[in-house]
Amino acid sequence: MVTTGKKIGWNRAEMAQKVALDIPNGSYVNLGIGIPEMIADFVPKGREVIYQTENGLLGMGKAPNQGDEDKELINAGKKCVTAIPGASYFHHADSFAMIRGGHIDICVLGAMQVSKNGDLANWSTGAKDAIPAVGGAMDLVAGVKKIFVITQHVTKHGAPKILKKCTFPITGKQVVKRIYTDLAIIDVTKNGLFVKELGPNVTLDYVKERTEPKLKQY
Amino acid sequence: MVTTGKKIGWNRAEMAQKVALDIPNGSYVNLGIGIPEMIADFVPKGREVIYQTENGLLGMGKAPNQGDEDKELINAGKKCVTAIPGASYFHHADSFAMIRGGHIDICVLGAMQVSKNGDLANWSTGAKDAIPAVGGAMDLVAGVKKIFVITQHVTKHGAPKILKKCTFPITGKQVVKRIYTDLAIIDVTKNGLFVKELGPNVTLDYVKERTEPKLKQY
Amino acid sequence: MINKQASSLSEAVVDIFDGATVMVGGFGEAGSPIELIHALIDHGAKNLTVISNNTGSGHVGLAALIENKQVKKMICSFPRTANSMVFPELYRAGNIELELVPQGTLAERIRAGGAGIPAFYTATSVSTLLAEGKESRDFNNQKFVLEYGIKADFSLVKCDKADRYGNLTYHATARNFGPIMCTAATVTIVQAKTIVDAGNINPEEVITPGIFVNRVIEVNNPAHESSLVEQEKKYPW
Amino acid sequence: MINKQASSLSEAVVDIFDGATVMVGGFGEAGSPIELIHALIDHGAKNLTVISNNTGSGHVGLAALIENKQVKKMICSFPRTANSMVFPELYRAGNIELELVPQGTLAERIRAGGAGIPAFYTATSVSTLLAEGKESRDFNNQKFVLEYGIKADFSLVKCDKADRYGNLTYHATARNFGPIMCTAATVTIVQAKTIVDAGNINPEEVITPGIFVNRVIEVNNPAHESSLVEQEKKYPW
Repeated sequence: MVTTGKKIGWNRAEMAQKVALDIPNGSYVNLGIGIPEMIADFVPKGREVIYQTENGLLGMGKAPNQGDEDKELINAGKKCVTAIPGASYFHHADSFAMIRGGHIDICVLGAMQVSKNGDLANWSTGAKDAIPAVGGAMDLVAGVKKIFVITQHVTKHGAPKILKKCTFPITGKQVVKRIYTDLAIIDVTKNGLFVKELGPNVTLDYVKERTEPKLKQY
Repeated sequence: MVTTGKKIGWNRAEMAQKVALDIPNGSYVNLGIGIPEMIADFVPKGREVIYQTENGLLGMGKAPNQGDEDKELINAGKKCVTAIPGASYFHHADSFAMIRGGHIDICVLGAMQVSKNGDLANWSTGAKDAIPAVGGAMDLVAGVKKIFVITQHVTKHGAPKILKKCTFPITGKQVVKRIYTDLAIIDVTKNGLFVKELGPNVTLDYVKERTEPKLKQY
Repeated sequence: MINKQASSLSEAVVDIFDGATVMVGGFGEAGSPIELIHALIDHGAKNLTVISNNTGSGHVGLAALIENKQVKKMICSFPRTANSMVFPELYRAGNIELELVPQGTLAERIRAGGAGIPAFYTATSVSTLLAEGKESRDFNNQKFVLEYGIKADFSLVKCDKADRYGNLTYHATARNFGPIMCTAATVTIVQAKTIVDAGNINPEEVITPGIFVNRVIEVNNPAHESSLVEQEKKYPW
Repeated sequence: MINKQASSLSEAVVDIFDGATVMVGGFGEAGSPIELIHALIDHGAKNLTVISNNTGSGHVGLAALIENKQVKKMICSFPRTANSMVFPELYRAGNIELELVPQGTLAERIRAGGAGIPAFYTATSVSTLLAEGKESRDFNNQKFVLEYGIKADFSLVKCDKADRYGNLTYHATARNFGPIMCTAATVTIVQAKTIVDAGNINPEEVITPGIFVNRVIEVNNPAHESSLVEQEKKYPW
């Protein structure tokens, strides 16, 4: 189905931009590590979005200029960041009270697997020799109002990441509201998965072939 | 037994002074409303004691000079106070975390009744038409390391306030460690009430006659 | 641009509905958002459940809201205060409900409500009248009672400085219930002594991060409840 | 006069005993009390249970404490980090225990420990592997798990400014676990970048009130963990 020379789907920056367009003005947003971090670069003009990083900062700004790094002003991925005018610092119990208490509007996370009912697996492959590490992922999916996932549609090996049931240990049950992949934007609803938008030169069948559960159209 | 002209027991200031002598250097102390407030005036030279007031101040200082009152810098009794250099303000949940978490060394409270096993009644007479009001009393007795009571030995009507069992609703069970009255200082122990010190011109029998449970001597 | 400034006190409270649960900051007069309460009296919402440490004094502020028959139930720790006549009278007449909660338990229940904690255990009130009917449980051979988080539809709070994001600082012991009440309401409405430009509050010194605040209104010269009581003022005036 | 200043780093940690539970502040290198950890390595207490968000990096600080075989068990949320080799190796070899706790649950358990709350309910981890074996309960038709407060014998914390009372301020996101760990230990030991005179920290800006702190030691020029790792330093050096 791939026409040579024709770009199929969105690249990472375009995926991030798609998410950015869906974040309303005035939202409080927590961005996961990786592709989610790129979203901040694509906030449309006229909108103001406030970023929380769970290690204790509301009003996270862009990366610092080289030489201006402060090793004690970092984000959850432990990269140096800045604080906007109007930011605030707080300790971890207060930060997770903000998260657990449902005060963050949107959290955008990467995923290893998402199930048709919105279960998310993004913390462990369940491999015997892996060092388990969870960080704030379970707190975020349990507490934030809306969880968006941004991920490549399939694994490096071409296997679907959107599954009938996650095979990896889950981070949270029925938590994902929308999935942004390189191929499509998919809503997770009570009535199943609905394709909201297809990427450039992507057909519905093309996405269906790469998705384990059934996909519906609005 | 009263010899005319001879002062029997301690006055309020002397009672407060007795308590002050028993508060070690460096203690964190919460003082109840009324006689307990006088204790701060009698801290012996060379000792430093830090006062917490549960409405959100650690490092409470003396009453302000007239004209310097700040109506939003008050103690738990809603009187204007000052803050010492080295004080800190905090919100109510943090303040009661300090109390509930066992961080305050000593709390000195007034009492309506104390029982032989250290039950304290100081929040309600249980009267049908009374407006119940508890404030922080139950939090303090449950959380502070040592509870001292300072009270007149008998009621205005001459009835004992130290009883076998409290007849008023209790504030906390087995919480009082020591009772300072105008007549005696009494320790509450697992083995009963022990008289630690008698007031001036007070005999043991005189105190016993005004105390319902048995009093022992060390 | 985010700008949480309301245009007037009346606009700030306009959507408080009949039957709403409203947290009101303050410990005595310190931190009591008296101008917002008066706006709520003008607004007129009725059958309110009010969560506040006290019940006000004289005939202004919270006492006036109660006197105006807008409150069906009070949740508080200390409904008596000097110059508090309104609540006791209504209570004795059976015209207002009271849920009495120890002060620290009240504070922690509010924090829990804001922090997504449905319930927690505390030793406070164990073996007392106030623990009657409450579930209890032993941990390490000590008895604790189960207490539930509380949330509200609205919180009315007074602060010192605010910015357009809703970041707040407080003054001295007026901080009391403000920061936790801001976290526990669907809509948090704040009166600030001063509104400053974003960035004028040091991020290290923000007490309430803006995320917890929906509306701020500047009230430069807030009334002192005790002064109004001394002058025998009565609201509405 | 109250004066919590210790005379040296070694004196500050002198009573940490074999088998103690020790909370160690920091999220990655931000807020990690590296000089206090090195003093604990010199001191040599063994069989420690360490509560810290991560497990350190390279061969300095917390990683060095682990490498020096002083830690029998880690309680943390994220034991993997860039440049973290020491813990994974010992863990795979079965030579160190791990209790994995979601980050927000870890923070709340520490706060609860310090606040006299033996247990609370949270939705975090419900229906996951980490909730296996945990008690759960429904509130308003939603499932929550029961989590327990944690306390420690000692906390090691890094702050920005301190005074003789132990009042503390922090710097930026180095605040992280410091304020809650200070509340949850029997003995809280703090390294401060600067010790100032009492009264030089505005009471409105104190983050940790002195009541939670037992010892402070000034470390003017604390090492940056990442710089030491880049230089391939190894403690003891």
